[in-house]
Amino acid sequence: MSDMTEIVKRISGVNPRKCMKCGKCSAACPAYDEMDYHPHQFVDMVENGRLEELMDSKGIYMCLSCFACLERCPRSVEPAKLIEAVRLAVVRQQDKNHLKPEQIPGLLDAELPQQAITSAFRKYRK
Amino acid sequence: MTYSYFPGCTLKTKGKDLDIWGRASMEALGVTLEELPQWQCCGAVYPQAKDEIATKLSSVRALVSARDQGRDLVTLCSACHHVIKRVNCDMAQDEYIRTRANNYLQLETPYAGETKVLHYLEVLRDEIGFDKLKEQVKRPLAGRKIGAYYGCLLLRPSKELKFDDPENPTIMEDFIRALGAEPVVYAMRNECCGGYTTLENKPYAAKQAGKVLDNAANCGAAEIITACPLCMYNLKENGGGRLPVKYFTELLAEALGVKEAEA
Amino acid sequence: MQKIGVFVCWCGSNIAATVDVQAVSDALAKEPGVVFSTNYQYMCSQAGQDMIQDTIKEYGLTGVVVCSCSPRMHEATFRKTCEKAGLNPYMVEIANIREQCSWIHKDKETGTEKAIILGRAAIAKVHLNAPLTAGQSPVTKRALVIGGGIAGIQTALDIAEAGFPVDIVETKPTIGGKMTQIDKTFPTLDCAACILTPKMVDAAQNENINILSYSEVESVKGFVGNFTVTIRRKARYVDETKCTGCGLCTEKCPQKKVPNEFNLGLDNRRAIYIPFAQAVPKVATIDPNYCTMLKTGKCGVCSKVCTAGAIDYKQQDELIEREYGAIVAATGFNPISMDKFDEFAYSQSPDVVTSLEFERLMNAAGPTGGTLLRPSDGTHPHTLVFVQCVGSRCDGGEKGKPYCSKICCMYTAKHAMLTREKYPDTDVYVFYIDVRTPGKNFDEFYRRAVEEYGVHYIKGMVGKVVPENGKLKVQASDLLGGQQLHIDADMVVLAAAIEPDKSARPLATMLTASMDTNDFFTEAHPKLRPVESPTAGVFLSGACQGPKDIPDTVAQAGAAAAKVIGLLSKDQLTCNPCVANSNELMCNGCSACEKVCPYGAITYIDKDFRGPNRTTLRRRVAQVNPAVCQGCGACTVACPSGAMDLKGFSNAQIMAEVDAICK
Amino acid sequence: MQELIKAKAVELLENGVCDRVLGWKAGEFFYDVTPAVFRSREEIEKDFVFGPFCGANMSKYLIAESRKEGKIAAFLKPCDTYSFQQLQKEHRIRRENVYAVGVQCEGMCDIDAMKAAGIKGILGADGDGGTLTVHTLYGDKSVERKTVLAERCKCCKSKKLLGCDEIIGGQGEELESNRFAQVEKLEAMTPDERFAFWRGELSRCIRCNACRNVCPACSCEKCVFDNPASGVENKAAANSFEENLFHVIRAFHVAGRCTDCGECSRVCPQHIPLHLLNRKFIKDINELYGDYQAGADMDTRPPLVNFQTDDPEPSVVHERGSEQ
Amino acid sequence: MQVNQEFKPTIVAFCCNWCSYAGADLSGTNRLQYPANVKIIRIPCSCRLNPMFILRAFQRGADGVILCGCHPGDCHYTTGNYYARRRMTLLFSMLDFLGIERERTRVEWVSAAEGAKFAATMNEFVETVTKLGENKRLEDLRCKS
Repeated sequence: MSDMTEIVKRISGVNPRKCMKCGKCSAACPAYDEMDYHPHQFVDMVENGRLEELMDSKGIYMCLSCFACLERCPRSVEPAKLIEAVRLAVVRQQDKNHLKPEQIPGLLDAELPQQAITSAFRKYRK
Repeated sequence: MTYSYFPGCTLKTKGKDLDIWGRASMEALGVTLEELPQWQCCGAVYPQAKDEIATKLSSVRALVSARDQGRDLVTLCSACHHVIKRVNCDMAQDEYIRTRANNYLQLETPYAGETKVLHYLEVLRDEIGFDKLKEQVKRPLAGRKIGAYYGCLLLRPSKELKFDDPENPTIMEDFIRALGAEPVVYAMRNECCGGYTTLENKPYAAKQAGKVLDNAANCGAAEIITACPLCMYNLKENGGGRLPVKYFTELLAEALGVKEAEA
Repeated sequence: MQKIGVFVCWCGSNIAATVDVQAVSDALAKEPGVVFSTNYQYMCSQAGQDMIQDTIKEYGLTGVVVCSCSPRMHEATFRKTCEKAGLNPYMVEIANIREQCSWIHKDKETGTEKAIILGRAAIAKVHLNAPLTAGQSPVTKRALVIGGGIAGIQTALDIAEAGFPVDIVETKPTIGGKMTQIDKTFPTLDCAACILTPKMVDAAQNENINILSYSEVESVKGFVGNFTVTIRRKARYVDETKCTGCGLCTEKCPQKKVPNEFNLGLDNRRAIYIPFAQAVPKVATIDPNYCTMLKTGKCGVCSKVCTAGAIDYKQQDELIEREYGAIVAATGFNPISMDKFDEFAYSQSPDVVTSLEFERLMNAAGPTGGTLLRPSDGTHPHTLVFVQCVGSRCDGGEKGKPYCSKICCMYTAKHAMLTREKYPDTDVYVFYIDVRTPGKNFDEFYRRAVEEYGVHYIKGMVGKVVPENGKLKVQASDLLGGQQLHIDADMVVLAAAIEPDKSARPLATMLTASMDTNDFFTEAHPKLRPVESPTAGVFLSGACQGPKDIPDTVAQAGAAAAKVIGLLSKDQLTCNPCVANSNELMCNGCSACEKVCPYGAITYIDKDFRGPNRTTLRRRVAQVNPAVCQGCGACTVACPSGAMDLKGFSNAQIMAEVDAICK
Repeated sequence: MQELIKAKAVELLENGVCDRVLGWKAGEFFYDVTPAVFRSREEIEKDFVFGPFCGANMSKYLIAESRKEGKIAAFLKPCDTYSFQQLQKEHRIRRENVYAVGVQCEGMCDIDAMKAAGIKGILGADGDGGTLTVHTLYGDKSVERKTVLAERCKCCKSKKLLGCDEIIGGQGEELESNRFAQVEKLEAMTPDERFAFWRGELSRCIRCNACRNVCPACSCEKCVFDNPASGVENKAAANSFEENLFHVIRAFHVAGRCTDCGECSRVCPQHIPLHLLNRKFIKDINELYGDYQAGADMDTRPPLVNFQTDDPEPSVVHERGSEQ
Repeated sequence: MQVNQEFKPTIVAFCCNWCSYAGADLSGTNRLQYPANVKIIRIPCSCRLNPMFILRAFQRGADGVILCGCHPGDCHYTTGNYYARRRMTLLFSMLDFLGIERERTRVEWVSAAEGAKFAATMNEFVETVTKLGENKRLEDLRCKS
């Protein structure tokens, strides 16, 4: 798993050591209550190699990619990038796609913009 | 003035009001938006991981195409703007990504971020000017109290998008003022509407949209404008109908008298 | 030929372990001019120094080379040693065979070989050394303090007490600085005005202190002991000598809508104003940006009501020039702008305030008369949220400052405590990253806020403030509680980072004093010389050197004063004798040297020289003022003819070292 | 032109504007024209010349002349006036003792170029304008001036006459010149090729000091090479290294002050293109610190006694090199 | 590339008294090693370094010369290193123009706190010059072969 931690750090470009544990990311996060692990925990857990737990978490699909954590972080840690990297680490594994094409028809409604589907595919599968 | 224009997938279908009124208004303002030939989807989300190259190529193609035409590239959809602008930053600043993307594309002239990417609103503010826009308004929207909804993608990360102050943006308020209406400033205007989770967690998306609309309404807004089809969908379909939501281009078309003429 | 003695130090085993000191002293004994060469365990010890002195006398040495630790360590020691034995101290050279030899090499052979070469280079240099005598320059026995806050006042009082005249230059109409705006002081909670205003009065009444309020430093020339400073006395349109400070004009002035900077714009003042009741000097000032008379020539009410006839609409800025021996920078700090932090909705709601604004809202002399009321609707707030570290501890970039502002933890505890004490019906939350309370009785103070006053301290940060329906919806993290909090607050108070006053940077340029990247003045040594700037004669007092609370500021102000007194009590200063020197016979008079001199030490005169056939030739030649020259050597390289040389580091000396090393 | 100048010289003397005149005098050979001081109408009428070989830069002589009693009139070509101003800027010339007459110049000629053009038995040359008349043993011949110009005049940087009291032949303009072409050519070479080039050139140096003696910037009261205290004193080089040292140090000493008059190369008996060293400095200064022409004005700070806080780091030399 | 193992280049390092000499002392205090080929000459400020000293060093057999001074903006004398920067830039460019290996000359800004940087710089510089081999070119420039 330590290899995976390194990969996550590398592809995210995030240095978790820059974090001063102020919690502003989690204070800014609109999806806080939907996530089992919160942005500041992502930073801490990656630093401490607890990647498996993060990869199993449902929180990685709840992140809105709204970049509030990234914008407001006083230390430029940019947790959003870390969360995306963990999600990628999951969906890049075989059979770990979070969204399957056959699910789509059931999710559609008349007004749903293409953008919603495309972005979900981009984010949730490889 | 002529700009290259990237409409994006949604603007050709569910979000076509954003596109139609956008083009018509620019025409009325004496600006031509020339659609890029054979554009492809921008990719819808910007891939943040450093090793994601292939997912950025369609944006690079659009950028190269604009460069080859020798024009600035105008975008309208917030998501397209976000993706294309950030990919452009990568091409200009990140040697790793630039080298690999150029290797993939095998261009005659390698691309290194030369194209200037402008959002439609930036064209209004920086190229035309809100003062000039004000002079062109035929039907001022006097008395209307309008809340601008920015969402996330236009503003953040501010280091790359350089669009406006990410915490206290004013471009859409100035835009509303130029059209003769009264902008309503409310703090949730730069908070996420939750749109991205609409497939995953609809109740949550609805809750977020409700918070945005409540805040706007409680601060006195009677209607909302946005630049993003996904926000539009979420605020409208999941937001409980508390306030009417429009694309900002539709509002512009109204004020310029374009909408009436076409209707 | 010089008679040179070589002294190789073992430095215990520090040198001797990797350098064969015997081999070094033997090898150097063979160098030309060396008449004595030895090695000893600790050359800097009394016994070692005695040995050097005895040898100088016995052998009639004209030069000494000590192979030892860095000259930065003991050059001064050995120079003194030799001086006592009657040798000119500048006939001593140090070969650095510890820091730059024994400590960085492991192999003894290598170390020894290098030590010999370094010794040779020092010997080669000594051959060309000449005895140097330090010049003297007189000291003007008057000090200038720039900034009239608590730092400047304290420094001036201490200098004045020692009997030296001192001028305070303050850019505002009154002295007092930030402390006048503060309500109570931590950790004792005594009122700021009660302890500050008597000091302001003391300063005004002290015969040795001259307060130049509403004035700015325009230019600084000269050097330690001999500064010439031009000061701009801004026109206040009121004759200071006539104004009695009765304040009638400030009541009658019809221009009532001027934002009152003393209350941070929370209320208004008139166009003619006295900043506050205890101002020193208590003299009215007309604000030319708002005065109708000055802008349109119509009004003149203040002039009509003034029985003292002090109003003078025709007053002009006045430039005065004064001489000083020492200058103290005490330019203080300001809270940073909250423009870039609007996630806290500072620009969107008047009920989001900075801590300094909160001070005014709690102060009996403030806009609300000391009753805490919401600026938006004047109602009593029930829930208050304090946010710490706003703009402090950021990782650079445009937004925020990289340093800890140091004072916020304590004043926030104070605010929270005072609020709870005065209004027990309030709920007070403090969001913190770390609570930093190093200081006497500081942590006890913070604990009292928590334990006795029931302030809710929450580890975490506020992420968003949303004004809605008269409330401020605060979204924050509670890291220890593992939850996101949503608080409906009535007021939010931001502990804004502090930054040096904007006037500090141009002042530093005038003083040739260095600054760090955050525009704080740099001290000569961060630990050992904390109140001196690296520029001789310039001293630092208060927050212009780094964030400080009042006790630290007063302590540093006193320390700076002590340094100034030490300087002013000397009649003459000894100059650095290693200064530039122009050979008039070779000087072209081309001005290249003058242009690169950072101290203005070079001037030109026309001088007659004897030419061929009994003619005289008048030529323009450079003159170096040895009291001003600091010995950098920039001029020596700018000089095309090589007329300009540097004593102690002459062209020939450096080339001799080069030759010795490259041989 | 010559007649105009001579008449002006006589006029200035006789009107008492000056008590002596600095001009050109024919030397042993007609093309070997030297600067000279004239004190009377007779001397002027006899010896004063102005023609296609009056290349000598007159400004340097004014350092000594302007310090003497009385006033001297000097005839200065455009490139001389740049040096004239530069020397004033360095407080070397007493302007009040000089009456400066600017003389427009159409480019000076090189005798070797004439010979190379196939003209034999040359006895003299004269004429203004584009065509010269060359007197030879075999009769007069006409030749296009531009074909026999001195190297430095082929890439003349300016025909502007600066800071003169009066002008003969009209004011000129700054010109677009390609004077850095040869420097660029050398820069484009590999270090080995450059080394070979300079080794070939500098090997010929006989250390006659002609370059130093003629250079208006090399007018120190005492030259470092003559000064035992400087550490680089050597009148005649003791070893090969010192020649190189001499030219590098000399070029460095005049860097930022050299007006690019080209006298050093003109007088070099070994025909070493010494001006290339100076031009290299000028080109570097222009590129790194902004365009600067020594002598062009009296106020701008010379680049070596000036700086910008964001000047490029010395490593720029290495980086620039690596692109080649 | 074949490196002459025996070759120990002579390196002269000119260090300003206030920053770089102190930085060199600090690398000693911290026992950070760098080759003994480096010999330091103390000068008051980087602006004291006359190009003649560098040429002299090469003349007397130095294989590399490095100047260390305070970082731009931190000069003890406020502006000295700015002048030094221009002078060295132009001198190095000229040496390069003459075909002298440009790697033999270098300027590095080292503060009093950068002991590690000082040692690292010297290690790197010695390595570079060792690879270049003996400095023959300035000597050879005039000898026709």
